[in-house]
Amino acid sequence: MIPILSTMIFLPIVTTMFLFMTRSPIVIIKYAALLSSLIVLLLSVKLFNNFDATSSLQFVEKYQWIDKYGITYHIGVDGYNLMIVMAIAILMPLIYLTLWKRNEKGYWYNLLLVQGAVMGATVSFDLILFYLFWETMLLPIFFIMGLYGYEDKIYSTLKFTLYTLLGSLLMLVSILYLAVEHYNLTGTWSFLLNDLKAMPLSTEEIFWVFAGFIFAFGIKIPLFPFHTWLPSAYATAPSGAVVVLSSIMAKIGVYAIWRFLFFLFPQMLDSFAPYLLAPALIGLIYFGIGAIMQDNIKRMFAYSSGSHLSLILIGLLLLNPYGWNGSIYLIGAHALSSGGLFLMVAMLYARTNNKNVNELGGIASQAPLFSIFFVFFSLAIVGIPGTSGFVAELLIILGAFEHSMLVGIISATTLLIAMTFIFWMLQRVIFGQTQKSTENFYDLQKNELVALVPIALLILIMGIMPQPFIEKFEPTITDNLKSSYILEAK
Amino acid sequence: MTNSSLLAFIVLLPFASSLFLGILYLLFQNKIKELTYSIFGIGSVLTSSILTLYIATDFFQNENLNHLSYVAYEWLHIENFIINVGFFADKLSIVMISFITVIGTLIHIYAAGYMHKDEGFGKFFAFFNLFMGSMLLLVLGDNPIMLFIGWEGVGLCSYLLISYYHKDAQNVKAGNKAFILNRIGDFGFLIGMLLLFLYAGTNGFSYGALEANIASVSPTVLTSIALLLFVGAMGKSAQIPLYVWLPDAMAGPTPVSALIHAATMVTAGVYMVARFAFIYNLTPEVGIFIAYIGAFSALLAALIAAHQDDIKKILAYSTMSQLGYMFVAAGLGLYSGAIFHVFTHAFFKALLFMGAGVLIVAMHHKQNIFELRMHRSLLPITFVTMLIATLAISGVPPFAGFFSKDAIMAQAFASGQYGIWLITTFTALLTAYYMFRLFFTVFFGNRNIHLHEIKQSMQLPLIILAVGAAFAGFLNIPHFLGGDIQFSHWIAIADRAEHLSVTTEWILTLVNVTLGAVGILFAWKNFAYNPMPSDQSVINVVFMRKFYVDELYELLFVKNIRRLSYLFSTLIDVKLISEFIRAASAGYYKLGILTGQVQNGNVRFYALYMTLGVIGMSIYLLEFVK
Amino acid sequence: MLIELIFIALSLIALISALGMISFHQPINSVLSFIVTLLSIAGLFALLSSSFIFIVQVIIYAGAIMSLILFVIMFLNIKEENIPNEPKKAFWISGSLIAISPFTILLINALKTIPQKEATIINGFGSIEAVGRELFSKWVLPFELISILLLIALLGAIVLANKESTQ
Amino acid sequence: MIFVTDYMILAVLLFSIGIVGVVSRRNIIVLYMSIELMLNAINLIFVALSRQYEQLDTQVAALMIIAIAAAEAALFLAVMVLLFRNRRSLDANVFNLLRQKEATSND
Repeated sequence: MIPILSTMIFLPIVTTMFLFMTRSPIVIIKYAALLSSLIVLLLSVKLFNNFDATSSLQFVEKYQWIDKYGITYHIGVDGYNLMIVMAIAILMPLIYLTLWKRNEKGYWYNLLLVQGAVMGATVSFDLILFYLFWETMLLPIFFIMGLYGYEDKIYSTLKFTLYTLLGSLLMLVSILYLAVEHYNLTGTWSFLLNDLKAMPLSTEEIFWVFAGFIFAFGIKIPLFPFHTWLPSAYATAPSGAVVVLSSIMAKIGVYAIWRFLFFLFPQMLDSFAPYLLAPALIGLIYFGIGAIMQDNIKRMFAYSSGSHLSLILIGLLLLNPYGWNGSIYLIGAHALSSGGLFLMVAMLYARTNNKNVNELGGIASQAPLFSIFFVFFSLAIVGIPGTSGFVAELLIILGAFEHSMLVGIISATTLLIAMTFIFWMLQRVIFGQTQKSTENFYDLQKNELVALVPIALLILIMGIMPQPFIEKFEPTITDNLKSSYILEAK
Repeated sequence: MTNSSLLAFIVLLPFASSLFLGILYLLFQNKIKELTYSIFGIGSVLTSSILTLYIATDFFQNENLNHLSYVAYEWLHIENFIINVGFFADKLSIVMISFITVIGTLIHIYAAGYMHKDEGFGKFFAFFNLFMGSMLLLVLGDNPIMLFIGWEGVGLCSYLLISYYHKDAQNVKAGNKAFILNRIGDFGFLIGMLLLFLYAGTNGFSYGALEANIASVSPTVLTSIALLLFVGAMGKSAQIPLYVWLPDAMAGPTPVSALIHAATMVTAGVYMVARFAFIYNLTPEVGIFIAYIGAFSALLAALIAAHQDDIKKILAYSTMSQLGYMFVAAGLGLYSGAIFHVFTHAFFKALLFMGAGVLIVAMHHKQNIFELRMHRSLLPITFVTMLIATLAISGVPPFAGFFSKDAIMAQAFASGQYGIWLITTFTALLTAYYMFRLFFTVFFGNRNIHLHEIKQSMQLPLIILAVGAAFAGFLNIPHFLGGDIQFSHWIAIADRAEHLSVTTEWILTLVNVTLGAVGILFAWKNFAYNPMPSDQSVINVVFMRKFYVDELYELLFVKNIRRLSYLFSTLIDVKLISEFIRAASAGYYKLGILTGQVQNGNVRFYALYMTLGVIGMSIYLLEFVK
Repeated sequence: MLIELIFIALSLIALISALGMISFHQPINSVLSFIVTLLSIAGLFALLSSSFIFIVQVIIYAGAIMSLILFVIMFLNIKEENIPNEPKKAFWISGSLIAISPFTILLINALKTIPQKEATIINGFGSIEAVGRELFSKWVLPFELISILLLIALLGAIVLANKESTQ
Repeated sequence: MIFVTDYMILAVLLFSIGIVGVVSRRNIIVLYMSIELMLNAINLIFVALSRQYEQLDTQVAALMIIAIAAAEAALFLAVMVLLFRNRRSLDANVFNLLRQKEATSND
């Protein structure tokens, strides 16, 4: 037996190292990146098949790493992170495929590194290990944005980096505080999630530790009002980085709230949830409305992404099975649809060199294939029935109504909000008369088609037959929720 | 009972063919003959309709057969929320899908002629089939979620088809408008549906389980559920205040209008109310509300229609007006009457739109009725069939519309809602007037013009539909005319039908017929010879501009949302939050400059700092360390 | 008794001339005053019965180094406008003296803890021979290193001077 | 009676005067001489210690310091000549090339 998870984490990293040492030419780098990510994909499919829905933590690898301080290499998969692992494994090869024309070696190296890091952050069960991967995934994005970004890149990159660094430093403080408290209590050092959970801390202590974590995660998601890095970063970053940021990293932010905050302080999430729910609800509407008047298509989707991530967060904070399962499903669904859409925006930009919605148009008559896919992904974002987004949004809204009427109604506005700007955007970008920038618009190439078709198919399959996917994580999540403090208290 | 899985095929065939056509079109576009596309496009719907009729005969022959159901697979299963992809057919659904598939097939055949030589022929049929599939799913789904999926799917297809001529931004705008207003309705519908699940769905979410559980729901909740569900119907069936998309939807090709207005989409709202009759029967006050909305929609639409010049827009408003009638019936509890009107309306409205399509093609894509004016002998088939349809919609006996409409107005009178009765009766007069205005204007001219060639496939469906428009009414002959309202009995919905004495019924009917005749005479006088468009007096302009509702919505909602968006994204994000952070970073920078002054490059000062440190340490040691 | 008198006299001279060195406006006066300080410190070395250090102090410090500085000052031909104008010199010096006093007091307090020992003159202690033996037996390596340091400093001085001439 | 510690106290006083000179004067020649004064004060302490414990090691250290002072003097004079040629001034405040430069941007 090969250690599947470790291979999935370190294969891209080792590949990068090897390529870097041997100073390989760019063609080899491209093929090696694709090959390694395909191997990861293959492993992930194997993992998905062997995943046992009834037992919780699986594919565990646990080794002592730094004995003296109890730092452990502990990774595993359960119902919470399965979706993200799959999303990473599926999206990365497709990103490589669509970026086939980029010839900067650094771009490819950094993408490979970020793949390893996000995978590591997703499956870590040791706080220090998690922190390590969490920080590591920031760096390649920093380089990609700073080196290969578009206008005003230094400003946006710095803003993004400083924001996220600030958050993660506070998280480090919280992690260390917990570990020290644990040491004072038991006399042994440990950073394992299981050891640190349910520590007898005072409410005030928990509040500050909690705040440290939520800062880190809230900035990554981003939670209103920590979001101002988002539009500029998305507008600046090259497409590969944007897909990683929106489809994967932001999801890890939400997932981390689940994994760490819920596991560490189950007793507090219940009382803190309303305070987080309020900004999430505000964010849902705020980002959605903010997107309407954006002329820059990437900024528009940045806001749209923020709105959807707020919805995912709402699902988590509802603390009922519908909300939780919907939220997990939306993580996967939105990763696919926003991934597809951002890839297509990148293609759009590569063809027209124009991001201004008002200066595009008439693509439908020039490139039918492109338009069909673009419209399809836009509709998937809106959550049209038949796409995966619909299932997830339905569940979250149902959970919201079970939570309370007000939250339900606000969450349900997601049906309206996304639509208003998506359709106006489609009208201006895809339809209408051909403009100067779209005169020479050519249709999808083979590599792009190969990348987009699987995403589209998966979105459809997940929308038409959601149960086989939900079955994988639903039992553990619902059980966890029921066995936890929260439901007992109610 | 063996054929319940056929239900799944009825729904799946159009979907499958849509997918197939879509892929075919993307791969080959116009390199394939139109015939291939038509064979698959029409074939799938035709097969569906044959299957439907086959199942329908089952229902006819077997008195005890109340419903069929077939579960394909489990769609979602979380806690109590168990949703199957299941299909359910009772007599209501059978009536719906019968005319949907049959008229749908006719419209498909017609469309094959209408869309001849269009560059997106294959795409059009893919969308068309998708539309049919969604509508069938809406009707045949065995739980509200499936209904909702079809519901949204229909909205989506209407978007795709209305903005079919996407090169003109106006058409795309119309599609957007249709979809957005539909989605506002869906918003209400979804909320209502989820509340229904939360309050009544503990034993499952199929219609049967809901009906069994509904009595346990408190009346206030039930009222809000009923209202919210109706909000969905307002959007889909174009009632006040969400109707403004319907006239704009004429931007699509004419077969699309026929499909939206006659067989599918707009009737979904009526179907939904009838389907949830068990809720609306418990909330009669919501029913009254629905009836009033319907009555006012009917009146408003008729008033506007009487002042329009565009043939398709007149027909669009007439649809809205007829839908108003249906909602009057549904709101007052006469669900079978509403469905029967849906049924008859499907025939004559499809016929009217197809006839209009023939005229438009023949006259080289003109739509103004005064420009379309010609001599009736030029298009004899169209003339005769449209005459039948116009008579039917005006409620002239013995055509189909007479029976269905008369029953609705009688019900309004019988339930004591005289206001509604007055409005609907007046609207009946207007209907006869504006429909014959159109008819006389178009067909009573003297011009002999060269016409564009009309394909046979466009003529044939007209004749079939004309038969339906003429005779469909006899399925439901009321008691006072010696009938036995077979249709209403057979469909077996829990009606709250009120009964009137035979004399009263006769009087009401005579009033209606007389008023209809008055309307026709008016139209004859003004438009048969030397017709003139409405003059530009203030009242007429208000009618022509549809009471400025579009402009009002633009002012109230669109502009304000855009302002809000600007406020959020530009003012708050950039000016407030970003500036705040920028100020924080600038402050940090200034602090750095300030402390940097210490490093003034002068060695003496460095020595001074060191000395000060030494002195400080010395003082500390002298004073505090003994 | 004589030693006491000599010690008091020398230390007073050293302190006063040191103060003078830091107070004079003209550098030349400072240098001359500093030579006096150096010489009185040399006297103190002698009193501490370290004859070799005494000789080295007189010859190298007071003799070689200070005369070099005098020579350079003459050589530079410093005029009044080249000398920094220090209007608040007295204030600064007196202020610093007061400010530094805690440090001084601290050190003096520390020194008082060292066991008292009378400073009589020991014959032969610190003679050239004794220091020489010490230097070339125990301290050979540091001695050689110091010589290399001197060489480097010499080279550095030449390089600096050379730079100036090429400009 | 004169004790060895009295020499040391004197040395401390001289050292303090050296510090005062460094801190309060701007004339680089005086600065240099103040530093030399501090070196001499240390030398005095070394020699006194040598007397106190009757060991020669510290005397050797004092010798080394004198050697270093000589090296320093050589370099100092070279530097001073250079500086004076360039700036025509003995003011220590003129030589502040290490100071913080003016700010250029705000981001």
